[in-house]
Amino acid sequence: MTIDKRVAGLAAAVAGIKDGAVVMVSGFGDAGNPTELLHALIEQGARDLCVINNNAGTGRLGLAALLNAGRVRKVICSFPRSSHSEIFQQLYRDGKVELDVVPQGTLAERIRAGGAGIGGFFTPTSAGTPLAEGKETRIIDGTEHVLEHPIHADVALIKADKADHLGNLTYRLAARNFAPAMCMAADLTIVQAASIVAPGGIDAEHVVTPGIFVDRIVHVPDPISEAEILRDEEAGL
Amino acid sequence: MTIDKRVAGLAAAVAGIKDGAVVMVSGFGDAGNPTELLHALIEQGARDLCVINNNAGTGRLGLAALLNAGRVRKVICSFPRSSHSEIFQQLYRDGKVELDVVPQGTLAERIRAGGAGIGGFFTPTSAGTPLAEGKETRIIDGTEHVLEHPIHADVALIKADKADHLGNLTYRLAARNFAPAMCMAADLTIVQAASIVAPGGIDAEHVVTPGIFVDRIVHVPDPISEAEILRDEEAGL
Amino acid sequence: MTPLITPLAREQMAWRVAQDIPHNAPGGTYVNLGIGMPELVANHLPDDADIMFHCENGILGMGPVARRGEEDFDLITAGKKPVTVVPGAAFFDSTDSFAMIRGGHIDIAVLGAFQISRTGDLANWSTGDNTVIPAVGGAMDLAQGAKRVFVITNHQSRDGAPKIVETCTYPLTGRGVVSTVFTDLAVIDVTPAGLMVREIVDGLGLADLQAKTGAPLTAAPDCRTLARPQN
Amino acid sequence: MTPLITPLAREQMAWRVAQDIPHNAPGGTYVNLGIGMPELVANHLPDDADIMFHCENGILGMGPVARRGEEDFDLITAGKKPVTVVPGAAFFDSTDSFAMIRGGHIDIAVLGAFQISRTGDLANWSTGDNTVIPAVGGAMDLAQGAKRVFVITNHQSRDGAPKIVETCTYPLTGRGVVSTVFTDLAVIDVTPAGLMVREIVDGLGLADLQAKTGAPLTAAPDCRTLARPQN
Repeated sequence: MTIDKRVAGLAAAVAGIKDGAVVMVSGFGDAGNPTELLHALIEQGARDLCVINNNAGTGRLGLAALLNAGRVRKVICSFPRSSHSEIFQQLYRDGKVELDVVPQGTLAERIRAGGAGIGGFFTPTSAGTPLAEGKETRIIDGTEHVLEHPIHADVALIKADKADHLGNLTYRLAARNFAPAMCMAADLTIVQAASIVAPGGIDAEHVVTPGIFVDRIVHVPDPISEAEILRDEEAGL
Repeated sequence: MTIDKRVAGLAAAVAGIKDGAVVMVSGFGDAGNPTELLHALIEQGARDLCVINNNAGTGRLGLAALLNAGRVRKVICSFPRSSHSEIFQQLYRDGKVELDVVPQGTLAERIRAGGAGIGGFFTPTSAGTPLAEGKETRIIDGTEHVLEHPIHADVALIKADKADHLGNLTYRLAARNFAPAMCMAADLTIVQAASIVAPGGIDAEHVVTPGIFVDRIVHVPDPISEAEILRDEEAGL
Repeated sequence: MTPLITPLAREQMAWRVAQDIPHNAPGGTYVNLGIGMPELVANHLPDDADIMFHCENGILGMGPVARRGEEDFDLITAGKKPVTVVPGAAFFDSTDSFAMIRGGHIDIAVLGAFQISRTGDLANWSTGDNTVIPAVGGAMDLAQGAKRVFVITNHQSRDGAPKIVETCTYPLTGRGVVSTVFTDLAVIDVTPAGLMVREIVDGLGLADLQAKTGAPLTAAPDCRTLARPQN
Repeated sequence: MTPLITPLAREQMAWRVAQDIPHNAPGGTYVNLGIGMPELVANHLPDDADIMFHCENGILGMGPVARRGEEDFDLITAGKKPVTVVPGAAFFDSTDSFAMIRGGHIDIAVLGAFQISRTGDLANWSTGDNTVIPAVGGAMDLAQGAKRVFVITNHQSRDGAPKIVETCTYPLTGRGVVSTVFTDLAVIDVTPAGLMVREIVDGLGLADLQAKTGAPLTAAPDCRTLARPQN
């Protein structure tokens, strides 16, 4: 067994991502954002991207920087209006980016469906609301449900805590959020991990994302935290 | 915080299970069967049960014993014909138990749907086969899919490895199988755990089943393994 | 106007909501606090309450807010605030988190509101103003999925319009989802028989309350004075 | 009959299947071996092959069968045999396991068969005999979900009936799912142009093979002698 999904660096990690790609990006607020991979994607140059994330970029780094570089055609997310989301907001008001708002649980479940081979599912979430308009509905056990479709991506950019050479992953604390589902739902899953260990270095019972869902791993030992930077700036540090 | 879901013993664990109940039972082959809880259920006396398990009882203990005691009206499972499943086979041939065969992945997903509030889902599995007969189908992206419905239970009987007082659970090796989904899908989730620890005794990142899905925990420190018994019998030990 | 009445302040409203969250139910109470005013509710629950807080970004067992300088930005609430966790906490991914919500495993969700209708419809995610970027987050999942939805809100909007209305004019978050509305003036249950006033602020009559409300109210048989904290 | 030919034995068939499983693909090859004859395939793959075996009961990284006396019955295959795991294995629950299968993440599933049709329909779970208790396990999920489905089977049933047929008469496991059929006499690819014979056992002509087959065969342009192990 010599499977080894490590790549040499960030440029190699994002090589081959095409213009027009659908790109899932892990993270929620500042927890779990693959900031270094996003910066490498800016360097790499792909444009006209459709990005799927819970938010729509905060601050100036990571997804906000990708947006600011004019590389994003469309954002699919649940909450684009977090604090420090000025870059997205300006682009949206200027008509320079499309937006598709999806309830957070439906977004997660649609991504999982994309990864798990589910062709669609009925959920009560959003029934009777504007977000259900134009969608097929059905009464199930007396409750109106909305038919939702799977989301699949060309690429997933993921931040993990620990990875082994086979792509088995763990995540820190609440930085897990959308990553496990996104790893499943992309043709090419690219992971930045704070530490990389040999096979067996993660207890088989503690693996959160099995390596079968991962294609490339790059070592980013000290990932940037924009929230830490903002806090320190506010504190005058 | 003084939440404590421990109960005094096996009788208390299975108290209140009603005749006619739908009962999910964790396990696959001999891995993950809540044998002691099943024996307690025999003592408890509930009958006319609908049991959901991957199999339909092997050997003489656990689910096979419940079947042999005449308590089971119906079995929903994927593979009732494993080796040592003579008790079920005889009852089935005698017309004393109903059988609903569901593909294993569809069974797991239907249970998850029941726990996750999904009203139904489309899967390509079983399309074009006798198991799709009478079911709604739909072509999605050129592939025929079958609409499958959630399964919900009154009770889940679960074998875990470690539990804390709040009901957070871990499982040993491949004994995990159907347990996490079943914990979600029952009104009353009853767990036998080989060890019980105080809150904090399981790393929050290693929890497999969060305690929100668990109602009662009973300590069964040395759970019986019928496969071990059979092996030792065959070896003349 | 009724000059003698003293509406509850924000923290008093949060305290009032906290009184309706079971503190020592067998097996505990699983609670999700929405972003904004609902977050204040945690300040008014005893430390030893048998309550587990759920954050939809993947935490069960949220503890107090992290101290300045001790933040870990991998451990944040749905409102992106750094927090801590209690012993016995669990982390999980977004699909499992919303399985908890959608699957009816959260006992109580406390949410803010723009409008609540007579039948418990909730509007809290959009005013329909096209100049504001739409953003829904987990609000629709929580509204639909929690066993009980508590709404904490001022009784009237800043311009004096009633927030409790016959039919919501703002875009809905969920239909028929609200269990109880906790305002600065009253506690009102949404029941099959309509809106039942369970508590009303001292000095305010039902007719006065009705005048500030856009849907018909009925006094519950045991309607009493709106409780507020002693201190 | 062709007295001179020597059909492959079971282990030789398993060896032949193993030759078509990539041993050192970048990123490895993820393989699920069905219960019965497919399990033999593992015996014929080099120890250092970049192959991860998936067991649908929740293992990725299945290793060799456990030694007698060292079994752990919490660590079994889908066929309920005690096994071991390799370094870098992972355990997961049934929903995740079938997400791997249904979601197209398993590169190759090796399955047995009662019948295979010209268009790659597979029947391997029921003979339709009402005296036999129906049991499907994970067969339908694997047949439908794996990127490629390899079938390992004798070319004919014990009573001499062809297993490769125009239309399956047994209940289907999946429609149009089989990629390649490995028999004791031939290797046959299911293609849009029909059944293409890629290898045929030494001494057997295509006409002879066709006579044992219930659907039309075509020789692939590079059709050659069926490979078998040297020893």
